[in-house]
Amino acid sequence: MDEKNDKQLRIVGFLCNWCSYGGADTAGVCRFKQPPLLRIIRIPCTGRMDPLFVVKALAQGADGVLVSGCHPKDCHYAVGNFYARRRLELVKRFLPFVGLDPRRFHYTWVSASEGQRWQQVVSEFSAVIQELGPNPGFGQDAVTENAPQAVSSQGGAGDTERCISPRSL
Amino acid sequence: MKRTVAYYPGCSLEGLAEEYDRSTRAVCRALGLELVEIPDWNCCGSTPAHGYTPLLSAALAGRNLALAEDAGLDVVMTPCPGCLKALKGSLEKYREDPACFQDALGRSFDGRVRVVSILQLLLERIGPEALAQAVRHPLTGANVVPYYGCLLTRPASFAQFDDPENPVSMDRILEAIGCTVPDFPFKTECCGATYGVTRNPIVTGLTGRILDMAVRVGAAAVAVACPLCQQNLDLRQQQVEKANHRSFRLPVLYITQLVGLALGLAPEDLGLDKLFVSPESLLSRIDQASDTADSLSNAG
Amino acid sequence: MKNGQNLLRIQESRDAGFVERVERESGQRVSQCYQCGNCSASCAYTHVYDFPANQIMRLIQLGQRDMVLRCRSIWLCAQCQACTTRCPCNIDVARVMETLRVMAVEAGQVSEKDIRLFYDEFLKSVAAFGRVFETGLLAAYNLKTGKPLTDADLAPQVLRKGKLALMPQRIRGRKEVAAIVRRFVDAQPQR
Amino acid sequence: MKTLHSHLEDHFEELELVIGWEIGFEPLRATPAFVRRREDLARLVWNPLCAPNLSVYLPQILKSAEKTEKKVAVCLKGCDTRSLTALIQEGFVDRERLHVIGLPCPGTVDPQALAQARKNRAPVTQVSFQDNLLILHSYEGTEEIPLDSVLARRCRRCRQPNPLLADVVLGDPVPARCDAPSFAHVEAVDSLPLEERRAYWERELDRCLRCYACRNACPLCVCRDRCLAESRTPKWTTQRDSVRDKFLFHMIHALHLAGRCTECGECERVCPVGIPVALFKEKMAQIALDLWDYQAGVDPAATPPLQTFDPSETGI
Amino acid sequence: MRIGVFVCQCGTNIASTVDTGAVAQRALDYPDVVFATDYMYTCSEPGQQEIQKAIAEHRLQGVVVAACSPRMHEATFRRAVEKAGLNRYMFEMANIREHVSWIGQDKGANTLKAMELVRMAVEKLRRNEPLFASEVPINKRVLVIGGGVAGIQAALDCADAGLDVVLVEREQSIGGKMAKLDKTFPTIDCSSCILGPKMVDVAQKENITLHAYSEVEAVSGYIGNFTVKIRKKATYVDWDACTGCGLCMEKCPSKKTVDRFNENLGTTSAIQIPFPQAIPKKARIQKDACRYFATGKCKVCQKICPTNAIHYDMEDREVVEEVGAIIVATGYDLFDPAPYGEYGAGRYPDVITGIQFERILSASGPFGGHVKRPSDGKEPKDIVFVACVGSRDKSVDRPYCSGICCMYIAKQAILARDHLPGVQCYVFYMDIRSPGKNYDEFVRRAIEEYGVQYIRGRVGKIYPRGDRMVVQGADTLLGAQVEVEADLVVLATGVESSRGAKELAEKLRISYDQYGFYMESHPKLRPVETNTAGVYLAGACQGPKDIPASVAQGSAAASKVLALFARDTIATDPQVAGVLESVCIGCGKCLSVCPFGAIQWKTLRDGSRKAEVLETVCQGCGLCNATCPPKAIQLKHFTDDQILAELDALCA
Repeated sequence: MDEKNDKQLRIVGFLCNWCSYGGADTAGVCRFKQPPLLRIIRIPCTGRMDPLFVVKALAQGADGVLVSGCHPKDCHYAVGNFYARRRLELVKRFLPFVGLDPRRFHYTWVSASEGQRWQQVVSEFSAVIQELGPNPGFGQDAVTENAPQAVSSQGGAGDTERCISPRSL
Repeated sequence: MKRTVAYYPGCSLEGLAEEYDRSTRAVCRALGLELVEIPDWNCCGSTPAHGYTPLLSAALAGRNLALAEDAGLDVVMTPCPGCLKALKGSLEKYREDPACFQDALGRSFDGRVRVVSILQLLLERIGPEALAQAVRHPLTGANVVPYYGCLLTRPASFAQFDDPENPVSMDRILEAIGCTVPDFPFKTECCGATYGVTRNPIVTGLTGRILDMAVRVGAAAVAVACPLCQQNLDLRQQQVEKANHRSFRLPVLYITQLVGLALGLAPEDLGLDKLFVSPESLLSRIDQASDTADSLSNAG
Repeated sequence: MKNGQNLLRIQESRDAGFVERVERESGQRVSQCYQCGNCSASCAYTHVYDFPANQIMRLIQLGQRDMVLRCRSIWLCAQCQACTTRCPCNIDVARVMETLRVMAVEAGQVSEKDIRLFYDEFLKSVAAFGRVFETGLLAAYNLKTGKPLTDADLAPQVLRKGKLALMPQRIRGRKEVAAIVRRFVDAQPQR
Repeated sequence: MKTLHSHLEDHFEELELVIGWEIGFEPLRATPAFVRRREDLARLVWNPLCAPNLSVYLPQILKSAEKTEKKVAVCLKGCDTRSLTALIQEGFVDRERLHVIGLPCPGTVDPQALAQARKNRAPVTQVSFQDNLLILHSYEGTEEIPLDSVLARRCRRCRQPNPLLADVVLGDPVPARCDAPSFAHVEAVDSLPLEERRAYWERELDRCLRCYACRNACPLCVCRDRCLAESRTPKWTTQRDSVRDKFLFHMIHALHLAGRCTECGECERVCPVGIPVALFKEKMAQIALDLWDYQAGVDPAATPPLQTFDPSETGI
Repeated sequence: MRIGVFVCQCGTNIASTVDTGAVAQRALDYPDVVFATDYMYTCSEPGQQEIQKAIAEHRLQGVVVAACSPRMHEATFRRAVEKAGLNRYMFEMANIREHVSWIGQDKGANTLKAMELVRMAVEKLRRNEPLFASEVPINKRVLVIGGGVAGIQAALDCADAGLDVVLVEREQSIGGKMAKLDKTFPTIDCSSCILGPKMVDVAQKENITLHAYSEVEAVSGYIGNFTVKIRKKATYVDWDACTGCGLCMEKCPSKKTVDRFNENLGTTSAIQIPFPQAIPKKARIQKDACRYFATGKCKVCQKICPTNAIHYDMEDREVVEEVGAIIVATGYDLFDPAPYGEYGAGRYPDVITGIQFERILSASGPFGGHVKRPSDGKEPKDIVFVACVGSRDKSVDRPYCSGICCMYIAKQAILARDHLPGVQCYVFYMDIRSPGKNYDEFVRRAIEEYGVQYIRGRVGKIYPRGDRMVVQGADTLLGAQVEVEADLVVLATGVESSRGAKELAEKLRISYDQYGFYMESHPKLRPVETNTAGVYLAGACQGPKDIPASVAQGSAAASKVLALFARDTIATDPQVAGVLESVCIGCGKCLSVCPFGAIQWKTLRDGSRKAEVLETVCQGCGLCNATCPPKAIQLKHFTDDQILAELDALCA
C-alpha cells in the first residue's frame, strides 16, 4: 500500500489548537462518522495561517484545503482569527484568478465543543471535493502545447480568438 | 411631511362598523391628514384565508397594497387590526419570496408601501402634543379604559409597534384628549373574536370578563380600535348581560369617535348615533366636567 | 386524558413523520417545546378546549396525528397570539394551530364542521363580491348549519340603526379576486 | 523642462541629491539619474519616456544617506506619489528628508507598442514631443506617432496622473483617463473558464526566467535581498526551473503586495519576457477595494487592511 | 536523525479499524525512521518503558507516537522521552484515534490515513529542534477581583497561606449578593451570621489590602508578573479618618435617597454606610442624592463629622498593584424582569423579585424582618412564587438554567410560613432542580411540612383585581388553566453575568460565552483555570452557582495560586516566536500585529533596527510569523519549514 500513488483524494486541514482541533477531537470522542479524506495539520491559531500555505497546497495538488479556527471573538489569542479571516477571504477570492478552484478551499469556525458541527463541516466539504475529483494543481505537467491560446502581453500571438492580451484591451 | 395616506377601510367598516369609518375620516380631515381610499379595494381575506394558507391571505391583501402602489402612495392606513395583520403579513410574504408572492397575486408588486394602524398614524404623524393642542373640548372627567384587543400589538416581532403586553399608544391618545386613563389589566385579552356567530357563549364569557374588569377599575366608557372588539363589546353587550345575569350599560366607543369629540366635531359626523349602548352617560359626565371648569374659570 | 382515553398505546397510534410535517408546513420547531404550559396559561380558550395548547404540542411530539387532527381545540383557537407572544421557545403556537386545521381539512377529519363552514362561506363571499357581505354570510351560515336563529336577537336593533346592508358591495375587480382565491382553493386537495 | 531645471537650480543648495531621469543608451530609453553636482542637472529630462518609478530607490538611499540638513529631491509622476505615500505609511521613508517634485503626467510610452507602431525600422536618433505627439527622427525620416496609441497598459487605466503629495508641482494638472478604479483587464482574465485561466497563467509563467526584475522594480517589495523566494530557511520554493516554482514566486510577490500595491505597474513594465504580472496585484487591489473599500497609497494615515482587523466585520 | 515510531492499538479503540502493524511496518520506509512497532497501550507505564528502552537501544533522537489526540497525552509522552534523555520537543504525535479510528469504519482507508499522518509527523519531527524553557521570577502577590463570598474565600485562603493579597471590590462594602440574603438553603443558616465573621477576617488580616469602591482599569504583563491599574472611585469621605460612627447618616437631611442595598424597597440618607455589618465600615456620599452637590449648600455632614473626614472635592484616584496571579470572582447579577410585560414587575408594587423578598425577610431589611407587602404594608395571606423568570427562556435570550432559583423559592416559601404561619404559598414551576446534598429533601419539606402548593406550569399573566393580584397560569398536570389570587407575587429572577463582565474580560484577556460568563479552561478538568495563564476563576462569574459551590471554587482557585507560588520561578513555554536578525528587514509589521505587545525594537551596532521577541510575554500564536514578509520571525515548533514538511508529506 503506497499512500502516494493511489486515487485517494486528500484534504489538508489547518486547525487551530484551541478550538477546532478540539472540535475534531470532540467529534471523534462522540464517534461522529466522517469521510476519510481529511489530514489535519495542527497550528496554534488561525492567525498563524499564512495564505501562502493555501496557495502552495492547492498548487501542489492538494484536493482540498480546510482552515478552521475559533469563532470570531472567541480566539484564544483574542484577535488572531480577526486577522486570519481577512487574509483567508482575500486568498479565497484570489484563487480563481489564477485558475485554482475556490471550491477547493474552505475556511470556517468551529469551537472545541462543536463536535457535531465539525462532523457536518467535514462531511459537507468532503462531498464537495468528491464531486470535484482530483485537483490538477498548478503546473502539474509541463506546459502542454494544447494549452489555450490565452495570450500574453508579449506581442505576436494576438491572432487567436481567445486573445486576452491586456494590450488588446 | 407628506400628509397623503392611502386608506383601507376593510369590509367591517362598510357594515356594522360604519361609524368607525365615518369618525376616522372626520378626525383625519380635521387634523389635516388626507386619506385617499384605495380604489376598488377588496377583502383582505381575514382569518379564513390565512387559515387556508398564509399565501392566499397574502395575495388577497396584497392586491390592495398593489393598488395603493399604483396610486403612488407609500403609506397604507387601516383602522381594522384584522386587516392590519393581513396587510402586514402580505408584505412579509412578499419579502420572503417576491417571485412566489407575485405568482399568487397574479401581477407585479414592488413592496415599497408601509402599513400602519390609525393609532400609529395619529402618534407618528400628529403626536400627542400636537393632538392635545388641537383639542377644543377636552374630555376631562371621563374615566376611559383603552381596550386594544389581541391583534394590534401581537406578536411583537410582527406588529413592530408598541409593547405587546402593556401597550400604551391608545393611553397616550386618550390622555392627550383629556381623558383619565385608569390602569386596565385586560388591554390585550381576547374578546372572543369571530366566535360571536359560531360559538356565542365563548364571546359572552370572555367579553363579560373584560366589561367586568372595566367596571371594576371605574371606567365610564371603553375605547376600542377594532371593529370586531367593538361588535362584541357593544352590539353583543345585551347578550353578555343576559348570559352573565348582570347589567353593564357601558358605552364602547371607537378611539376616533372620542378624538373627534375632543376636537369638537359634530356627533353625527362621528356616528355616535350608531352605537348600541348609548354614550349619553359618558357625554353628560364630560359636559358636567367642562361646565364646572367653565364656571370655575368664569368665577375666577 | 380527555376524550375518554386513559391508555394511549403510543407506538400503535404513532405517525412517525408527523412532527416533521407539522414543522415543515408551519415553519415552527414544535420539537423544541419543553412543556412549560405558558400557552395554556395564556390562552383565553383553554376552558373550552378538549386538549389545552401544551397538550397539542405534546401530542404532535409523540406523533399522535389522528388525535390532534380530530380534536376540537384547533378549531376553537381564535388566533389571538397570546401563546405565540409568550412562548419561551419562540414557537408561533397560533401558526401551528392554523397549520393543523389545514391538515385536518385535507385528512377529512374536521371536528367542528360549522366553524369550518363559516370560513368557507366567508371565502365564497369574498370570491363572489370582492368584499365580505356580512348579511349574506350570516344568512348562508344559518341556512347551512340548520341554526336559523343564530344572532336573530340582534337583528331588530341592527336594523333600527340602519347597519344591515341588504345588498352586497360588488367591486370592479372581483374577477381578479376570484382568480386569486381559485388559485388556492381549487388547488387545495393536492396542495 | 525649463521649470524642472530652474526649480532645481534655485533649490540646489538645500539638496543633497536629486533623483530624476536622463537619456539612456538610446534616445527612446530614459533611465534613472542620481545627481549630486550642480553641473549634472542639465542631464535631467522629463517626458513620456520617463517611465521608471523612482520611489523604489528611496528606502535604501535614505537609510544609507547621512543625517544632514539637506534633503533628497525626487521626481515623481502622479502614480509614483501613491507608492511614496504607501512607503511613508509603512514607515520606510521619512517624509521630512525628502523634497518631492511632483510631475503631472500625460502617460508613459510602452516601448513594445512604440516599436509596433513605427513604420520605419531604422534606429531612432532623436525624439521630441509636441501636443501629445511623439516625433521620431531616424535616417529613414521623421514620423509622428500619437502618444495615446502607444501608452503603457498601466497608463491606459490611470486615474492618478497628478501628484497626491509633493513639495512642489511642476506643470499643469492633467485630466485623468479613468475617474474610478478600473479592473477591465483583470475582468478579461476572470471571464475565461477556470481551466483556461489556469492554462493561460501556466503558459505565461512558463516564460518566467525568475530574473526577479519585477520584484526589484517594485517600490513596495521591501525585503530586497531577503526575499522569501530565494530563502533557504524557510524553503518555500525550490530552484528547479518548473512552472509551479515560478508560480509560487509570483504568488509570494502578489500576496506580499495584497492591500499594499499602488498599481504603479513597474513589475510588468520591466518584465523582460512580457508577462502581465501586474494583473496579480491588480486583482489583489480589486479584492481589497471590494472587501474593505481600501485603496493603497491614497491616505498616509491609513493602515493597510491586512495589518489590522475589524471585529464587527460580517460576511467573512 | 534516528527516529522511532510507536503505533498504539489503544486496546481495540484503534486496532479495530486501523491495521496498526501495517502502519508501523510502513513507517520503516520513511526517511530517518530506524525503529517502528505497534503496542497495545502505549500510554501505560510499560508502554512508556517500551519507548524509553527503544530510545536507549536504538539510540533514537526523536520519537513519533501514533495514538490518541495530543491534547490528551502529548504531555505524558513528552515527559517519557525526557526521562530517557531526549529533549521533550523531539517528539511528535499522530492522532489516529479521534481523527481516524473513531470516525470511520473503512479499515483500508483508515490505515492509509494513519500511515499518512505518521508520515507527516515524521517529516515534521525531522525539522524539530530541542527547545528549552527559560525561568522568570514570580511576584508572589495575588489580586482577587470581587469581594463576594467566592472572592472572600479565595482571599482568606491565600492570606492564611501567607500570601500578600489585593482584594478589589466595586461596591462600597464586600459581601456581595450573600450579604443581602436573609437565610441560606438548605440549612436555614442566617446568612450574615456565617458570612459576617469572614468579612471581618478580611478587614483584620494584615496581608490583605482591600480596595473597596474600586475597579480594575487595566491589566498588563503575564503570569508571575502582572501590573494592575485600579481606580479608587471618589467617596467624598476620607476613609483613613472615617470611624464609621454613623453620625453623618443621622444628620444628613437627604433622607429620601433610594436604598440600593435594600433593592430600592426603602430609603436611606445621601451619606451612608450601606448596612450595619459593612466592611469596610466607612461612609460614602452618593453624589446624585446629596444636597450639597445639587445646590452648593448644606455641608451638614462636614460640620458634624468628629474626624473631619468629609472632602467634597475628592476625585477618583489610580493605584498600581504588582501581582503574580489574578483570581476573578466578580459574581453575577439578577435578571431584570421588565421584558416580561405580562407580569407587570415595576408597574405593580406587589410584584417583586426574589432578592427584594430576601430583603423583606431580613431583620436588617426595609421592614425590619416583618413580612409586609410594599404597596400598603399589609401582611400577605397568599404569596405566589413564579419560577424561571429570565431562566430557560429563549425569548428573552436566557436559555440556561440559573440553578439556584428552585432552591431559593423553597427557602423563601418556608421562611414566609415561619414569619407568618397563616400565609399560604404557591409555587409555579416548570421542573424542580434540586441536585445537591439535602437539597431535594429541603424542597420536599417545603411541600410536605410547610404545605407549599407546587403547581406545575408557567404563569401567563399577572394582573390586579381589587387590591389583590391575580396570577393566571397553567397546571399542566391537570391540563387546566388555573388562577390564584395573591397579595404578593415573587418573581424568581434568574442569574445573569455581572454588569461589566465583558469589559473586564477584555482587560484580562480571558474568554467569555455569549451570555458574558467566563470560560474555564476545561469544563471538567480545569474548572477554575482560564486559558490565560495566571488568571483563575471563582464563583458565579463562570456560571450560575450556589454558595457552597462558590466557596469551593474560591478555595480551589486559591490552591491553584498557591501551587503556582510554591515555586520561585516559572518556566516559560519555549514554543514562542524568534527572530533571525540577519533576515529581519525592520519593517515593523510584527510589532503592529502582535496582540500581546511581545515584540519590540532592537537597534544593532550598525544603527539598523530589528524586531526582538520578549519570550516571557509571547504567547505563541504565530500571527507575527504569518505576517512577516521575509519570514525572519519564526514560531518555534511551528516554523514554516515544519508546516511545509507536513504539507509536502501529503502532496508535493
